[in-house]
Amino acid sequence: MKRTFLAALAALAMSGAAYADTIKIGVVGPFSGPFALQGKNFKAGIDAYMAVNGSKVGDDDIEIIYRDVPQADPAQSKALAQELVVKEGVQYLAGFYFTPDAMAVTPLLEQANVPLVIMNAATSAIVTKSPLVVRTSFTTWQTSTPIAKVAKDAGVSKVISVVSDYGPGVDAENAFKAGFEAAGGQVVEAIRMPLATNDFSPIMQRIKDSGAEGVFAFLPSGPTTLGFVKAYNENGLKSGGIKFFAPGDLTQESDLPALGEAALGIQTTFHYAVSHDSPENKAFVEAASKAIGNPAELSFPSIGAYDGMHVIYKMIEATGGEQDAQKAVDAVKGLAWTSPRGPVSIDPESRHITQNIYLREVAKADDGTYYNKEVQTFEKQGDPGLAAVK
Amino acid sequence: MSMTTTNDLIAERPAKHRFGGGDLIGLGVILALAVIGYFLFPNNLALLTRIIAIALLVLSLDLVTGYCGVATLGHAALFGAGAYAAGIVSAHYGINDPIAMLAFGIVAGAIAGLICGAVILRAHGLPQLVLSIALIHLFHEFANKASSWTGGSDGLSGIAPSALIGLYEFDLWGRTAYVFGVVLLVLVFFILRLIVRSPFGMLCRAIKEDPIRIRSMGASPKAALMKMYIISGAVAGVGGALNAISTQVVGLDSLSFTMSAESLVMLVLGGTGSLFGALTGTIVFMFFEDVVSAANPFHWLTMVGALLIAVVLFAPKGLFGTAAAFVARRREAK
Amino acid sequence: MQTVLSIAIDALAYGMVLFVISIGLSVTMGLMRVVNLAHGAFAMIGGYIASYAARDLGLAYGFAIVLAVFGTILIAIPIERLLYRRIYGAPELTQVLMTIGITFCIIGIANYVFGPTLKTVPLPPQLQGSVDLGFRAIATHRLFAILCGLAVALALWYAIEKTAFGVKLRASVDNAAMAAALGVRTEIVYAVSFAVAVGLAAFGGVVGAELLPVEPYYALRYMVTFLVVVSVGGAGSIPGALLACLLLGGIDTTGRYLMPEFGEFFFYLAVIAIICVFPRGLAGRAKG
Amino acid sequence: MQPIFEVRNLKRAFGGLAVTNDVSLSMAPGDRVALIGPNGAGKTTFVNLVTGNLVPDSGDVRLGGETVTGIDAIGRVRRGLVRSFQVTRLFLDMTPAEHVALAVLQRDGRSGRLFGNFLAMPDVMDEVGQLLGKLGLRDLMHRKVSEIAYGQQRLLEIAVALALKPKVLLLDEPAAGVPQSDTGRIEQALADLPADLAVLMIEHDMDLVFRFAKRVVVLAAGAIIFDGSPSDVTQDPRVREAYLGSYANASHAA
Repeated sequence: MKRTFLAALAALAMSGAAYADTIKIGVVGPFSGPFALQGKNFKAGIDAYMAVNGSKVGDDDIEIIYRDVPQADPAQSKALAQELVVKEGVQYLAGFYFTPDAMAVTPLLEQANVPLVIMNAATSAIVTKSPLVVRTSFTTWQTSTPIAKVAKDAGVSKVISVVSDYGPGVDAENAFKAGFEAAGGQVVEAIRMPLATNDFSPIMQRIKDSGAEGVFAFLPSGPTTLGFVKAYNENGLKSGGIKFFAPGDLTQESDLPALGEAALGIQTTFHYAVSHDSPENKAFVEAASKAIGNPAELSFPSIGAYDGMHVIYKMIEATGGEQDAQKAVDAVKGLAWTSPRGPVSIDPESRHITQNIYLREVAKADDGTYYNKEVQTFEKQGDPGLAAVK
Repeated sequence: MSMTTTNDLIAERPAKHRFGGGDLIGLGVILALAVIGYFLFPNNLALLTRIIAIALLVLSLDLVTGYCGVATLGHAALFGAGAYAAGIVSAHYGINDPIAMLAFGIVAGAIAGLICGAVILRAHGLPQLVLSIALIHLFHEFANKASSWTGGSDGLSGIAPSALIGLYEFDLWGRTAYVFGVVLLVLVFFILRLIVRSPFGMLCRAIKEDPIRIRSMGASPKAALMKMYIISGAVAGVGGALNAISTQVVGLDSLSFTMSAESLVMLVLGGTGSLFGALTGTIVFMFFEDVVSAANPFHWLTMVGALLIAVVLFAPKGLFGTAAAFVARRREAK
Repeated sequence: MQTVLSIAIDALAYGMVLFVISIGLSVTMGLMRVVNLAHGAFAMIGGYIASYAARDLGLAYGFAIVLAVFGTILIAIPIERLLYRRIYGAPELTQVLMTIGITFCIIGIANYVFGPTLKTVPLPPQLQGSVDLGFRAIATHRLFAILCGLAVALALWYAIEKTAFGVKLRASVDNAAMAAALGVRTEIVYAVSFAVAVGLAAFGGVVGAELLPVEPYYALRYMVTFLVVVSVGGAGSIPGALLACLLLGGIDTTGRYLMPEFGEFFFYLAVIAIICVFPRGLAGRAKG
Repeated sequence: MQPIFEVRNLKRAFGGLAVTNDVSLSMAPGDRVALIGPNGAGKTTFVNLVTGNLVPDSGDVRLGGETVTGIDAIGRVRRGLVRSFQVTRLFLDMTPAEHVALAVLQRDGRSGRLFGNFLAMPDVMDEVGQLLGKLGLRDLMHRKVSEIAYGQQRLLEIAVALALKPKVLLLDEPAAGVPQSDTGRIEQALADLPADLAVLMIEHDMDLVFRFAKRVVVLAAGAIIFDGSPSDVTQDPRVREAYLGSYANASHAA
């Protein structure tokens, strides 16, 4: 009895693949709550891809099913992923803004025969949890390592590191430290501050007292970056010549209107700037702006989602719409294409995206808006984090 | 003389006190719901399991808030302690037997209950609420700091529960986890029904109404509340362990203010001071949230807000509390 | 010595911003006995209105503040009449449920109307930049926030202790039935107090926007902080709230300077310690 | 006979004002003592000092030969010093049966039991039934307290106190606020109190005092100014001066 029941369920799930001509993709992300903006960007990236490339692969229609996990909540994430796989019969899982949410899903993949395409979650180790995980976003290690070289090249040899005290912050601190020390610099002090810090003045005082020539900072994009950058200006660090280095989370495009003048000149390294100058990106920004409604809300998760969709489309092409997770993942190993962010490829070993990391500087455009201006390119960067974790 | 008196008294007992009657109905309802859930949502067992885990947390909260009148916005500390304990023994010490993990969860929950009780019971009313908020933040921050043990904000992964009693693997469909959860919920519910009717349960209800009067009867309210806090911790620990076993990842959210506040909302929604109220509140809230957030993942929060407002306006004693009062009135009117 | 002074200045500035935003909550919770978890939502509405007025309409900062305060009160009036009136005197947990529900609704609506991005209130040139205090620089708008805090504290203290309305308010709080019997129209007193509390929230939301930027989740993000500050001070006490804000601001700032990695521990352990010593808050009244 | 309850030189001052000033009192099992005194005489403070809710500045409280001055209120109850409240403090959502059962279980050290319902404990129910029967509350035993009359609530207060099997019982105005029609039942209940119980009744109603007490203690300005038989109390010039003259008339008028 039990066995037949299971078989029936399995058949039900499979049937979606074999006979119907609609292929479902389940996308889990923060669509409401404090990170709603990032979820909105997921949707914008996906919509943009489908607007440009059509909502069909071969004969199969593509349908996206969204599920909301407002804040990191692995139990909810797993429950929703399970529901998507078992009830909705999705062939692909995608999205995932937070690392624990993605981690919770990895044990399901093999049994469910479903690949997981991560469109944001940035902790290196996720790809090691299952061979069916592919990531099209970035890791904190990947975006934070090049800035160390930038700092050293700018003639700064003593840096204080200031990060939010949680997983990605610690990753950023380690990545920067490794890179900076390898380049011959010295991290004089490493401060970890609580995520829920509203007033950064005391931190700025610490930075001043440390005697460092530059500060490396990591905070999650959103409201706190505003306070941090403003405090950096108002407490006289900027005018005092202490240079500011950070990965691009700090100056995501959707925060720039609020940061405004205070952010001018801040140098960050990141995998994507909305201002990236290429025909692919022009097309993407146009489509994504239309999808999101307000172009000022466009930010980096959209590109992870856009390229994630590209990978999934390739997977569907390779499998001809059949549900075969391993075949699908194998098909995109080594896949290279020109993304709106520049040339990228999926590393066959780690299944993580190899991409250019750009050094950008916040600049003011002629129309008075602020943007990340790309000034230098670090080509074909892999994820140094995996090696460091091992 | 004395014998007849006793018999008379037992015969006179009001219906609601008749031993076992209410319990059997309650257990029957839970089991019926569990079976209906299984067949109605065979594809959604993970959600149902999650509801069960949260229901255990809300039941645990009801013990201290509903039965003892303690105001707390930090109850997830007990739940999270259970979840992390069960997760850590599996991920770091290779203790993968679900029953053993559960036992660790219960003990950790009870210890967390002891700690929280010792702090929270030092004040009343609003300051008490703030003590609980401070505690949950301390727990959360501690788990974040101890990332070599807890995985910090990346979550504790690598939890691999072995087959339940050596026979039933935890599978993709979540059937084992679901059945395990239902069994735990039924057991806990049954035990709690006994406890709330026991002399100790009666003592706690009395403390909720007037702790000073209880002192003049020679009982220590503080000692009783501490005891209830430990029991509550054990119950929350069951929920946390179930969560860790079924999800196989424990995140900081299980120790968060958000989860504490949500569990309080669910409890008040269903009706405090009644185990059925706690269950009703959890089921209604989580199903409602699941349905509206699937229907519109972007703007469902407004709908949940409207639900809460509507409940306060039209069912001020909570869904179950108001329904029970309505039935009681009807019965009296007859 | 310089460091100590510098921390003290930061603590004062941070504490005063907290005070301006939280004091309205102290009024609703202490004087009206409503656990108003929607306080942050009203502060947020104020912030949105000011941001819209100053950024999109290009109005002057001062005018934007006035617009924010009265606009928020205008929005709050129907909410008070339809919803809050039902929960005056209700059990605390019922109040929590209702006001969380209101907060969820407001967050959802704000997200829909204004989108999820950060909104700022552009400062007038006079408040931009920094002032040199000799040993360090401090942002001008922070000095402005300190002054606003002092002004609000004085005005409220005067209104409650020295005016006829204050007498009626205190009478209504102590014994509503008796006050009504003496001819005080308590529902008007309550409505006015509510409007004042909401107006203060909006004012705080605007003045504090540099530190706590406006976005839809604002309503819940800082709620805990407000609640903690008000309770530590003793709900309903203006001097208590002021003292609590300065004390907690000081602890928070010092903790974050000395050992930022344990900043949260520092703050919340201090909260627990204070409440254990003063179970009714710093200026708690015996009744409550 | 060995005194069961003794107060020796009890003193307590609030801000320099001696509210209880060198009070000594001794009671033997079976004593029926009424404590009277004008408003502000310090009766409440005295009760709080005796029950352990206030700590004396000096002096001793002894119970059955044991000094309990350093023992808290709960410990004193457990040693047999029980009080009732002037304004009923009952649990409005609970039934009289539950009240008495709780007291019985607490007395036996069984109130912490997690399993079993008192309704299914014959020994407890026996005692509950007898006690409530004696006080005429049998028929109401499963009603909520909030639904029964005030006079019956006062009787329940006495039942709860008795269920604790006290050695010394402090009754704080047991008939206060009860309509005239119901006072008879309360007086009957007082007359039926166990013979070996030492009872200290704080009371304003002089009729009740004269009917109930074998001995009257008068407290004025924190000190005992009279301790003797009821027949003598009205004759005592100090009492007359301090208290009785005006008060007795008022009392009779009411």
